[in-house]
Amino acid sequence: MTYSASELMVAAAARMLADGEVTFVGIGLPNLACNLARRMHAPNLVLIYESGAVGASPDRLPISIGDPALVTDSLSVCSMYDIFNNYLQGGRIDVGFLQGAQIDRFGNLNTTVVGDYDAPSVRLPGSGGACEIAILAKKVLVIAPQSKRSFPERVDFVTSPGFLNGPGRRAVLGMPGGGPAAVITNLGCYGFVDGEMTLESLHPGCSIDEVRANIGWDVRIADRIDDTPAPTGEELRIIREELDPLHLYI
Amino acid sequence: MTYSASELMVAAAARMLADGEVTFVGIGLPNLACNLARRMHAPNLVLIYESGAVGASPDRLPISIGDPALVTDSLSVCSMYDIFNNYLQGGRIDVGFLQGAQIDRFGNLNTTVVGDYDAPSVRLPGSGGACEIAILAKKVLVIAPQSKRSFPERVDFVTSPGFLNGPGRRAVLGMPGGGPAAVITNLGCYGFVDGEMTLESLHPGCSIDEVRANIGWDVRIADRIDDTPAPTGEELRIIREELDPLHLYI
Amino acid sequence: MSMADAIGRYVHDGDTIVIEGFTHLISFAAAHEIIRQKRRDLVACRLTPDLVYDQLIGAGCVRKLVFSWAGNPGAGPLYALRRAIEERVPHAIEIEEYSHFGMVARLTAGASKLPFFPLRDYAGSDLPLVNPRIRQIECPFTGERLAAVPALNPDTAIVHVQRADRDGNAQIWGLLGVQKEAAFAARNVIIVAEEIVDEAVIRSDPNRTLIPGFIVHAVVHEPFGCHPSYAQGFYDRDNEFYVAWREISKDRARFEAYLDEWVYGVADRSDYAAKMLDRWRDLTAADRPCEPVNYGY
Amino acid sequence: MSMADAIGRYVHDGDTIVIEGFTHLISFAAAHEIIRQKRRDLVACRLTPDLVYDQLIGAGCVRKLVFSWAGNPGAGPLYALRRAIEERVPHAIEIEEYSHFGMVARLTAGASKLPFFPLRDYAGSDLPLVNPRIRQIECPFTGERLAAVPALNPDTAIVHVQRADRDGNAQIWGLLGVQKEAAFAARNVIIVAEEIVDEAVIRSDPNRTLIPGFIVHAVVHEPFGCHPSYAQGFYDRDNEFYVAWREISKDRARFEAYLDEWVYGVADRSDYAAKMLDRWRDLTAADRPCEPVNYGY
Repeated sequence: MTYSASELMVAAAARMLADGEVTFVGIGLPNLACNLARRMHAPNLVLIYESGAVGASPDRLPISIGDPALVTDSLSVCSMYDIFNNYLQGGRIDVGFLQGAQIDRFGNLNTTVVGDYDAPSVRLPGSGGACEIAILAKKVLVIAPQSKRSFPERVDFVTSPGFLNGPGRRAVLGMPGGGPAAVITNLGCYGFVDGEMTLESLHPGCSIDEVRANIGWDVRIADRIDDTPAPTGEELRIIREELDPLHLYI
Repeated sequence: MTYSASELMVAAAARMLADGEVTFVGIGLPNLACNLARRMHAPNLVLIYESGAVGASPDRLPISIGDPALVTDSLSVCSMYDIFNNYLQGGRIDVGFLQGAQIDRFGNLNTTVVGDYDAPSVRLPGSGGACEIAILAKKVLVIAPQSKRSFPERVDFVTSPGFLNGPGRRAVLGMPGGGPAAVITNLGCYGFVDGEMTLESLHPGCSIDEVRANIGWDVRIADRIDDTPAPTGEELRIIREELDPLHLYI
Repeated sequence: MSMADAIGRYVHDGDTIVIEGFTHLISFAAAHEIIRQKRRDLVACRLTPDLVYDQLIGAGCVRKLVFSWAGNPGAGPLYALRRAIEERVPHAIEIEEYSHFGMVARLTAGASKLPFFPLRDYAGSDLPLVNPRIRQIECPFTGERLAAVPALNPDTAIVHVQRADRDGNAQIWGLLGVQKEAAFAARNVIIVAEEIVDEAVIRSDPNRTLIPGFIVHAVVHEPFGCHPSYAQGFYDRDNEFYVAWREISKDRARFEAYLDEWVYGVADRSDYAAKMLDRWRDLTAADRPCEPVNYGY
Repeated sequence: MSMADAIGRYVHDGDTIVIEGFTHLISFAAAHEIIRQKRRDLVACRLTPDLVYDQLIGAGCVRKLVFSWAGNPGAGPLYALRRAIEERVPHAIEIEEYSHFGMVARLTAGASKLPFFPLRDYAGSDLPLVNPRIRQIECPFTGERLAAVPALNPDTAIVHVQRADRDGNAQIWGLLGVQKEAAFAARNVIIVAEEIVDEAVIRSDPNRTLIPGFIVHAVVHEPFGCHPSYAQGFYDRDNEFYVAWREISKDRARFEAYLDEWVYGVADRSDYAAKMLDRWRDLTAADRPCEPVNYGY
């Protein structure tokens, strides 16, 4: 069965979620991954959106994080004060999903500017809730298509800190969250060893050469590289028929 | 027409409230005074209870500050976070009513202990919201029956600061509210001059000697002493028939 | 879960507990079970100790009281508490005292895992002189000095609500007090519900949900569980009992007799409620439904 | 009060304004009136500038933008904003940038008249390097260093709500964003209501009231006043327009043409709504009433 890179990334991310975990969901692929996990192995996954919807149960694909479909039939809707103070800073979020225009060797993310802050070549949207999710969520999962440009050795601007300049730095700064746990790209899945992004699995048909050609530093590679399992027929059916029938993201 | 000291105190306090003022109401005589003012000259008085009821419109006399009658038909019910942070500290309260087991020359109030804090002769309830009302409300009105014991020169414990040890001290400490504006006793009404309690009117039938006999210091007396107007027939009718038909407080 | 199991599992000797509810929704059912299970050395925190902690203190469960207003609302002092403070009966207790704003701030900090909360309070008051945990902090922008109080993070918070589903997604209306903050601040949360409803009822009005089920450890169904406190829309406050408590608590023997009859003498809350059936009927709330809102899109 | 009068009275050149609403309940009606009245040099604050501030910026109303996420949700960048930052068209604007938590904290402080708010944030991020108003504070109990942001107290906050009475007692359901904080933080408050209801409707469900009328300065009745944003229970978000905005805002001429037709070319919101009547009908919400609750006692 053929599938797109996006579909594989969604399936791979979904499998990283354990049942009962409380996840801070973003729009797009993270939303698909969370909802896929709920329908597969994690029916008790709790979905929280920074807009204030807790235990959302959307009956259409949400286009924005503030979609009314996330409110209707959710378990709770609260203020953004509550979301950021009591849920996120309160240590109630197990998993935060982040994306980024740039991610570097230590899992730092940039969604602020390409180039110089005061005279940017591209002005990006900024942090939103990403900075605090990176600092406070127990772990962070990143989904991002891979290229030399978007995976530089050092990001132009640290919007959302990963492991900063290496192991131990988060602890020195007293950051409550555990930092990035995995990066899922169109080529493979990475974990973090000593705070450094480390290739752990290759997607079917992808090679280490391809990985090296699309990353901005001499990337660390685990001793044992697994094959990322391909999405199953059931996973693809759910993604295509139930979650994103208009194929907006896949 | 005869009336009790409590009825006079209620009527006198009610007249001190201007239409449209936002008042932090206590149970008992303050509650009667606010509701009397609403029915007389101040229909737009906003009644707020520290329990969270805003714009309450009770259809029975509330026995406690958390009476369900304060909720039914109120304009808004909010959390105590909101009451203390956004309403009181937010500078939205024009008038706060306080009572006290002791009040002193500078309008400091004690509702904590009689005697030594660690070995009190009488343990009183404590601050509740009184400390912050005294600090933050734009002005404070005090209703208290007068005696040498309850009006000492210096309170045993400052639960709720008035003018502390004299004029200017509130400003030095950066206290946002204006402090006590009036004290209404069973004998007369006091204002504050240079931060010091000053007799301004005597209730009908009361004398300056009686005032002096029931206060713990050489009390300051205004150049001109008015007679506190007696409650009118209409005021008494409202208090007795509408507000406190069971005569719990009057 | 039964109240006996919930208290057995989540309230231990020496624990710091919060049973919240400002006049409204006070879980007397939980307090009575704590007394029945003879818990000792509790650090009992609450803005208004009220009859509920007067009973815990008089029954000898409490080592330390953390509070901001200790009276019987509208009916005088709490005599069991005064006996403990003034006469060390049944034993001495420690007290740690704030104002309401301070207690609200402590739970607000606790809920959001801030170590402290800043507030414009206590200037000129003697409270900081007797409580060294009321401190000061300087604003890094204006240089102003503000008060600061430390976070309160109880081992267990007990919150009575009008309705909850089986997972503990809990809805409250009427006075909200500091229940949300208490629940988020606690390590364990016991939800006691007047009514257990279908999840669909909760989902029909998500803005009404104060506490999400995933932070809840035990859900107890306990109708009439607040009496003599009240539950808006279910039953009124038993003001007569509050007044009667004055005489009961004043006299140590009458206090003991009360516990014997209404706490030790009943197996659980449903037993209590059955014994109190006529009173429950008298207190039953009138019907004042809200105007519904539309959550469609 | 008409929107023209409300903006005329409470939004002046140079003012600091907040039009809040997180995706939900964004008052485009107010923004369009500000553009029509040609306000200049505004300090425009909002978590998500969204199309609403992209329009204000492109129309030349804004001197400075204070924000935390500047994009077209689900549909790319805000091009008028990017033109201002990258090409100084129509003129340069200053920016002051936080994260969402930082903006929430700033308004929370503003609402309660604290000069700052503490939060566990920004450690390791470059944001404090480019924004000197993100500072640090030390906990007086634990010695931990936390971030601190200054209060935000706008001259005027504009909040769209689903229903309000004539005095401005305002009720919101669905996403609540930071509207309560924005209103309490502001010197002047404009409430824009989808529906003006009898005071009795408000009083039937007091827990739903987010903003009390006594802090409100103007009440404007403006049905369909959020379009292309949405009002839960009234009409859906116009996602197609959000996508279309990408191409409109990308091209300065098309941007101007849009303003000419939909802002300058209409007298007010009712004119706009009449012109958009079919779309309004298509977006009308389905019926999903909540389970009512009982406020009786």
